[in-house]
Amino acid sequence: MVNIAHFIPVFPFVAFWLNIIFGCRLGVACAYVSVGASAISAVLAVLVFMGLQAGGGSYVLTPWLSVNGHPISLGIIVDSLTVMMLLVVTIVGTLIQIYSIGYMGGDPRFTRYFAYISLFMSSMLGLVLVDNLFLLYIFWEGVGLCSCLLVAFWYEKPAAAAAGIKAFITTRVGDTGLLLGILLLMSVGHSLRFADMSVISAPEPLMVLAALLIFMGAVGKSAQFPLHVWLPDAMEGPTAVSALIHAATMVAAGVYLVARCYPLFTAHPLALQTVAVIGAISAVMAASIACFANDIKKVLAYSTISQLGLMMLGLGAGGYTGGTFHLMTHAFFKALLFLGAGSVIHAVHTQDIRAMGGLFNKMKVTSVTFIIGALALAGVAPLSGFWSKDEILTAVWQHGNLGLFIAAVTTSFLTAFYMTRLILLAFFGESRGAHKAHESPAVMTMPLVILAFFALFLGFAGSPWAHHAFQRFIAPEEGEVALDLGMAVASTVIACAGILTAFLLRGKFLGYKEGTCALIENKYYFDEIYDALFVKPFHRLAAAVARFDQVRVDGVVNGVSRCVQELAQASRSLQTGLVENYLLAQAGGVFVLIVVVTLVGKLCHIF
Amino acid sequence: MIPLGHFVILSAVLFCIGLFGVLTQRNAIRFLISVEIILNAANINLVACNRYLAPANAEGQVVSLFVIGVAAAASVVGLILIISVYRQRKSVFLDDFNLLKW
Amino acid sequence: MTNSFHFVSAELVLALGAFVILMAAVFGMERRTLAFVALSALILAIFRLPSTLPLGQSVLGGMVVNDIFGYGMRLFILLTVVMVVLMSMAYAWPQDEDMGEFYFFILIATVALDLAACAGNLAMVYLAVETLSIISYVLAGYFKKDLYSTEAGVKYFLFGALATALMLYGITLVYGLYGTLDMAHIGARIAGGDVQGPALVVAAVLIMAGLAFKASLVPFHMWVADVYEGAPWPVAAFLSVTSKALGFILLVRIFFSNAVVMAPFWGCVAPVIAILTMTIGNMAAFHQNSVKRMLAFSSVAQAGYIFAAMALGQVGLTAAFFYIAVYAFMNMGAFAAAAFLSPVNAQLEAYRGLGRRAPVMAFLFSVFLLSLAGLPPLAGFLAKFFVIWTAVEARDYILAGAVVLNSVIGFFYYLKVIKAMYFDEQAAVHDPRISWQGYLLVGGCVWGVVFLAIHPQAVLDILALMFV
Amino acid sequence: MPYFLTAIIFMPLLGAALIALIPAAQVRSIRLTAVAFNTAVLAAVVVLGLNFNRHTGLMQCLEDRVWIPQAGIHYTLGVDGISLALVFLTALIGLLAALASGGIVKRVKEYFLVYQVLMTGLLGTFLALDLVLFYIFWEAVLIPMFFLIGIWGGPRREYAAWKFFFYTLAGSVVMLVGILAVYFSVTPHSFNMIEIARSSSMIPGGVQAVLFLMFFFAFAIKVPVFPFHTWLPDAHVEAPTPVSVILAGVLLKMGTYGLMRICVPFFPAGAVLFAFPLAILGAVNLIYGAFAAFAQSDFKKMIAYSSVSHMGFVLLGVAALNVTGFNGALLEMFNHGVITGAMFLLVGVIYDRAHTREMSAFGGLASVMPRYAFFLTFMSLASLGLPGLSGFIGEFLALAGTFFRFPSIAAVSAIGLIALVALFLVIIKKVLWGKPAGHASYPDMNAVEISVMLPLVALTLCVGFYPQMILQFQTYAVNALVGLL
Repeated sequence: MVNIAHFIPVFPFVAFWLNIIFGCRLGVACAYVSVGASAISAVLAVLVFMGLQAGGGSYVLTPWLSVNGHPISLGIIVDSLTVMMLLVVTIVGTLIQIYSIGYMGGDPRFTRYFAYISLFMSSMLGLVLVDNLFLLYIFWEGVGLCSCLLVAFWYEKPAAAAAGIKAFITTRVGDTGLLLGILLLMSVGHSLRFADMSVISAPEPLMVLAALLIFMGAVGKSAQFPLHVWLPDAMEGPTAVSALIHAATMVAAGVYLVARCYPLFTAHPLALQTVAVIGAISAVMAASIACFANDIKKVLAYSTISQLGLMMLGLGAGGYTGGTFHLMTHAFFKALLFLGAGSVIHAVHTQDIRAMGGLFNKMKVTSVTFIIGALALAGVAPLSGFWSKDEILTAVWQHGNLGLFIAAVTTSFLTAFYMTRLILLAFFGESRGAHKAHESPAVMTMPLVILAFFALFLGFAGSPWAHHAFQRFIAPEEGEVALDLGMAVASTVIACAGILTAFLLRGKFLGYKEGTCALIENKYYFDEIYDALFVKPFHRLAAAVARFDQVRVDGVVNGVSRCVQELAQASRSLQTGLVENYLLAQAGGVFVLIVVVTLVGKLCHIF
Repeated sequence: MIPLGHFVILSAVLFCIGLFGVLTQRNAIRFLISVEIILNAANINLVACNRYLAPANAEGQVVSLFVIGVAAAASVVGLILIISVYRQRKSVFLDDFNLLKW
Repeated sequence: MTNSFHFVSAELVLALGAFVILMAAVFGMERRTLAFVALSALILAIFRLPSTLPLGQSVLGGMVVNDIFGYGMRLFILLTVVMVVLMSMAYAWPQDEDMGEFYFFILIATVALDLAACAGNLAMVYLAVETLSIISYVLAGYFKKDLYSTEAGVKYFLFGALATALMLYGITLVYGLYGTLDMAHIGARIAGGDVQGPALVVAAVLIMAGLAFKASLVPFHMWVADVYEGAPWPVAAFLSVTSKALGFILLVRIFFSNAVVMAPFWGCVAPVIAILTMTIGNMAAFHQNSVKRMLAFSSVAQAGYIFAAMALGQVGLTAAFFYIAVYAFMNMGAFAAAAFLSPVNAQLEAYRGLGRRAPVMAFLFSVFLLSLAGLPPLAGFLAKFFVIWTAVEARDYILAGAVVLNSVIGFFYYLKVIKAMYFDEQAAVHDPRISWQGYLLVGGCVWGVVFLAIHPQAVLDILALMFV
Repeated sequence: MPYFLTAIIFMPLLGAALIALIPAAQVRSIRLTAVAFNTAVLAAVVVLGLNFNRHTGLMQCLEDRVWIPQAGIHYTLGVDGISLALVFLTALIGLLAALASGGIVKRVKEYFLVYQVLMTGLLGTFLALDLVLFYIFWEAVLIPMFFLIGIWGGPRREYAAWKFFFYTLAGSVVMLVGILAVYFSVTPHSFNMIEIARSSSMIPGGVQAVLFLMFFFAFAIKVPVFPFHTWLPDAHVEAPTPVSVILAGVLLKMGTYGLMRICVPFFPAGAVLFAFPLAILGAVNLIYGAFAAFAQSDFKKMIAYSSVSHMGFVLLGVAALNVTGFNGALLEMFNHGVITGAMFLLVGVIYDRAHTREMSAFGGLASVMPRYAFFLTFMSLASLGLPGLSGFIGEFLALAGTFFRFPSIAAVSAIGLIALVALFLVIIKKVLWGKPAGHASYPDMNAVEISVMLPLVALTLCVGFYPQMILQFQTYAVNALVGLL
């Protein structure tokens, strides 16, 4: 059943074109096309999962391109990592699309939305299926494009349009690194196939450079420090998009990429170390910002950055299973959180948590599922987040770098803190907004419930009770894994400490005076710094280049033409029309000729 | 006998006088006269050289007759043209022939 | 003597025709009939040309040589004069001009040209050139009531008189040096090492000045624009094609029979003159508002290209004369088309919008202009191409570069006319009316420009015979 | 098929002759004739492609007749993998631009006359195998272009036409001297491109370097390579839409084609010597073009400068002097023709409605003209090199080729990649996004406009997904070319 895997992305792709071409005529039905397509993909993914042999395999569909004599084939890799991603993407994707039917209902560009989503689904599925970096890059850009289009979905809003562009360009910076990494790998390693990653041998510095360049792509896509700035802005898109692309799937592609090229990183400790450090920085930084954010989606966005950082940290610390496990669980509960947030926004038409409050009674299903998701994120046992986060903490601890471990712990603590803060502000206390909140329709709550189910129980796949099924599935070669009980306790304690702190401080959240922690509130001034460092100079440089082009380069051209014209004018004015001048020229010409010829003749000894 | 060199020098002097006249005279008639002087310089050359260098045939002398004839024709045509210009402009000064320029 | 008679029979036909015309004009024959007489005389002369054969015999006591070069050049001259006559038939003359003399002069000038082209003696050179000059003065000032025409005539006379006088003096110096005017003898003496130092140089320069005047080479080109502008269009065409060609023909006759001694002289001066000629011609044409004046300077520039090939010595003669052949077609065509399109007013404004008003003639005019500019695939391009070819072959890259750069500049003013005809809104002037002779002439010229592009061997083969 | 290439080249000219016979008032039949003849050319080129032997790097359909024996000039035509795609591109763009000439209402007859002559010149340039013949076709393009810009162009048309003409002419005359110098440098003297390439080793290295530069100068202006590019924005902006399409789609390719057909195979030593400077120029083009485009306020000018940028990829590919680079350069040439041609068509579509090209005058068109939005977005994405669309493959291969030779330059070029993304996204943002204001009444693209776009969209997609579609034709030719180095 494995070799049907390449059909998985085809269905959403067909759905995309159907919706683009016939969108106008399909109307609301286009949603069913998209949902249907991804449901079929989900079924196929499950079939592939069930048919997966140990270790998986890869197969080649067709030779595609030849670069420098090395063929790049359209190859499919189907192993546990791919299958995990397939399942996550198709299941979460399908649920979110169902949710979107309700959430996007009545939007004038309803069909366009589903077209984009389908395109995204197919790109994302392609991304996880292909067996080499080059093809991955193609789909990598594809998902980036969809992200951009969907962030800017409500392009009438200037902020949305700007955010879409920011998302694409910022990730493109990382992607350019990835491209260069691919080129480097191709030129020194002669292979881009993931299967060959562990056997490529080349000079150490070059390989480290290649690994780092590839990681740069991951940094961009997974919104890691220092390329994280686009993700909070990307929240301008529809919330369902945020859930799908900017929480569950696309942003996780960076982590996927690192996991995919893991042999490359493990072979070069420096590269792995970088991954860990970047992850740690991102995790702590984003978590601290999330503590001060007031926009419900921004909180979740920073949380996403933070969690992705945690995954990176896990991978960088050698915790392959932890990183991938967290990737999977995070996809579900973060999608849940975003959809919950969407449901809330749908009801109250604001995103500011200070303007919410007391929603628990009005929106029971949303609130309960949201809280489940939040607890999972906070890492409270025995929800799914607990298991995966615990795995990461264990790995970091075993890695031995105390700084990284402190970062991981801090992140856990802060995560629990800001999620509690969010829940307290949004769902409890007095209703502070003049809005009539109501529960969302079933088409929106149903996916919430399903996702909550996953958030609750998915973690058990990696628990001792399931004999660490996930770990054995994803990395069978790592042998026996055991739960570090001490770490589990510690992790729970940290989470609880975070929650408790939030409870203690709950009175101060509303009365908090802005500016107390200006550095963090302003997101460490990243936007301002980048604006001053890159955006403005870019504009200024462009203007300067254009002016240079106009004045200097073109000026030279026009100058030459003017010179010729002046010269022409001058030679024209030789023709005075005066007989004497002409006669003089004639006689003078004779004289000069005689002199010149005589002189030359003398010099050359001809006469 | 007068050496050939003297004739040639005379001719050269005449040539220079003629050329000087051509370049300095502003009057069309004087210009015409100057050109005639150059032609006469040439004629002196022809005749003298014929006599000294190739007395066997009369090539130079014959040519000089042709030159005189043709020069006369040229002068006639020149005078006609000058007159027709004079009729229109009442001037034979070369500086006034200045409609066509640039 | 029979040989001589056969040799000049073509010229005799022309002279006969000339006197018939003179008589007929006295009896008030119509302008058109006179033209036909002239035309038939010319055509008859062309058909009489083969009577010159076989070549190589000495004729007229050595005054002329009966060689292939002369034979070809006579044919060339007759053909171009036919074009001039055709052009004058189609040209809208002012009604009050007496035409009898015109065709008479043209035919007599043709006789002089023919003889000059075959000249074997410097006396012949002088006589023929002077005859041609005298007639040219008259032709240039043909519109006796026209201020410009008379000024052109008198100016041409003034400069021409000086030029021929200088040349004559140079000829007499040569006579003084070698005691003969027979070019073959002189050539043999020089080739034998009898080089008379600076005196020969002075003589050579003086002779060259006279011929360069005809060929309008810098610095003897000053008259060109003024004379062409004032002269009637057909006369300007005659001066720019036939008369100019004679300058080059005689340069070959005089300077290439004894090329050995002239090598250094030629090598150091001729390229400079060539470059100056094309550059100054192009530059001066650049800003002209009068199409006629522009074409005049253009013909100076073209002379520069021709002379560039000659400057390379014997190897360049084929290119030079191929250029002259092509030039005859394209320049004659350009003058004719320009004259037909706007007979009176030669200012650029008068040509505006003619692309729509007289599409065929304007198109053909454009073809001639583009050919003059050297646009592939027209013959004008091939002509330039051969010049550059020769220059590159001789490794004279400076000359080659000068030719190509100048051809770029040249494009500007040719295109300016085309631009006026096609881009600009039309000026409020009458529609040009062009007779069948006009179309015949222009059609013939276009045929030449195209035919020589496709099948240049036709001329190249003949030239190969001339310059072995 | 004897004289098949001749037939292809002169078919447009035949069309011109026919058009000349139709009275100027019958605009409709003139248009139909032009379209019919261009369709015939395209059909003939497709037949040529179908009969093309993909498994040889040699010239095919050779025609050789002596033209001027005294000068060794022949009438030689032939097609190989390097030229085939460009001939196809020329025929295709030629047809589409003829279809898109509906906006030309002034002097239609003359327009199509000149247009057809232009097509002959373009086709001939890509098919000629004799240097003189090549030069003739090369030059024959100039005058029609001069007319097309100068008569049917925008407000500054005359300036643009003059500039275009003289700039390119100045380059090509230098090439003319170069052509002759090459002729005399090889023994036996020959203008035949195949023979010159074969005997290129005869030319001493220093001479090769000089000749390389001479030819490069001509091609650099045409491409255009910084700093010889300033004619391009003017010409593109002033030219009417279909002519811009031809300019960007085909004309620029003459320069890059020349690089690959003449500069590299004739002067391999020169090419190796100048590969590094060439690569630098490529990178400069890429980055400079993108930056300059970014600061423009005129939509068309932006696209024009982006062409400069894209040509940087081609230069990089050529400078790489390896199979990958050449493949990339050729593919990029083809893709750029398709994509930028489409972009100019799209600019034309909006110009027809708004009668302005100022970016600030647009905004929110996505809501008003959804189909237009789709095409513009699609083509912009293709332009910025989105993987999956054709632009990417060419850019990638060119960049990869460069990377193998000059990794540092390829790395620097990456700045250009980012700038291009920024450029086209900003175009999308400024034109399509935002609130519609004042132009809510623009009709969406009509059937003709869409039918012109569809083949280009299809090609962009197909080549993007299956690059072998184009690459398979050129593999052997490119290998042969690299074999000469």
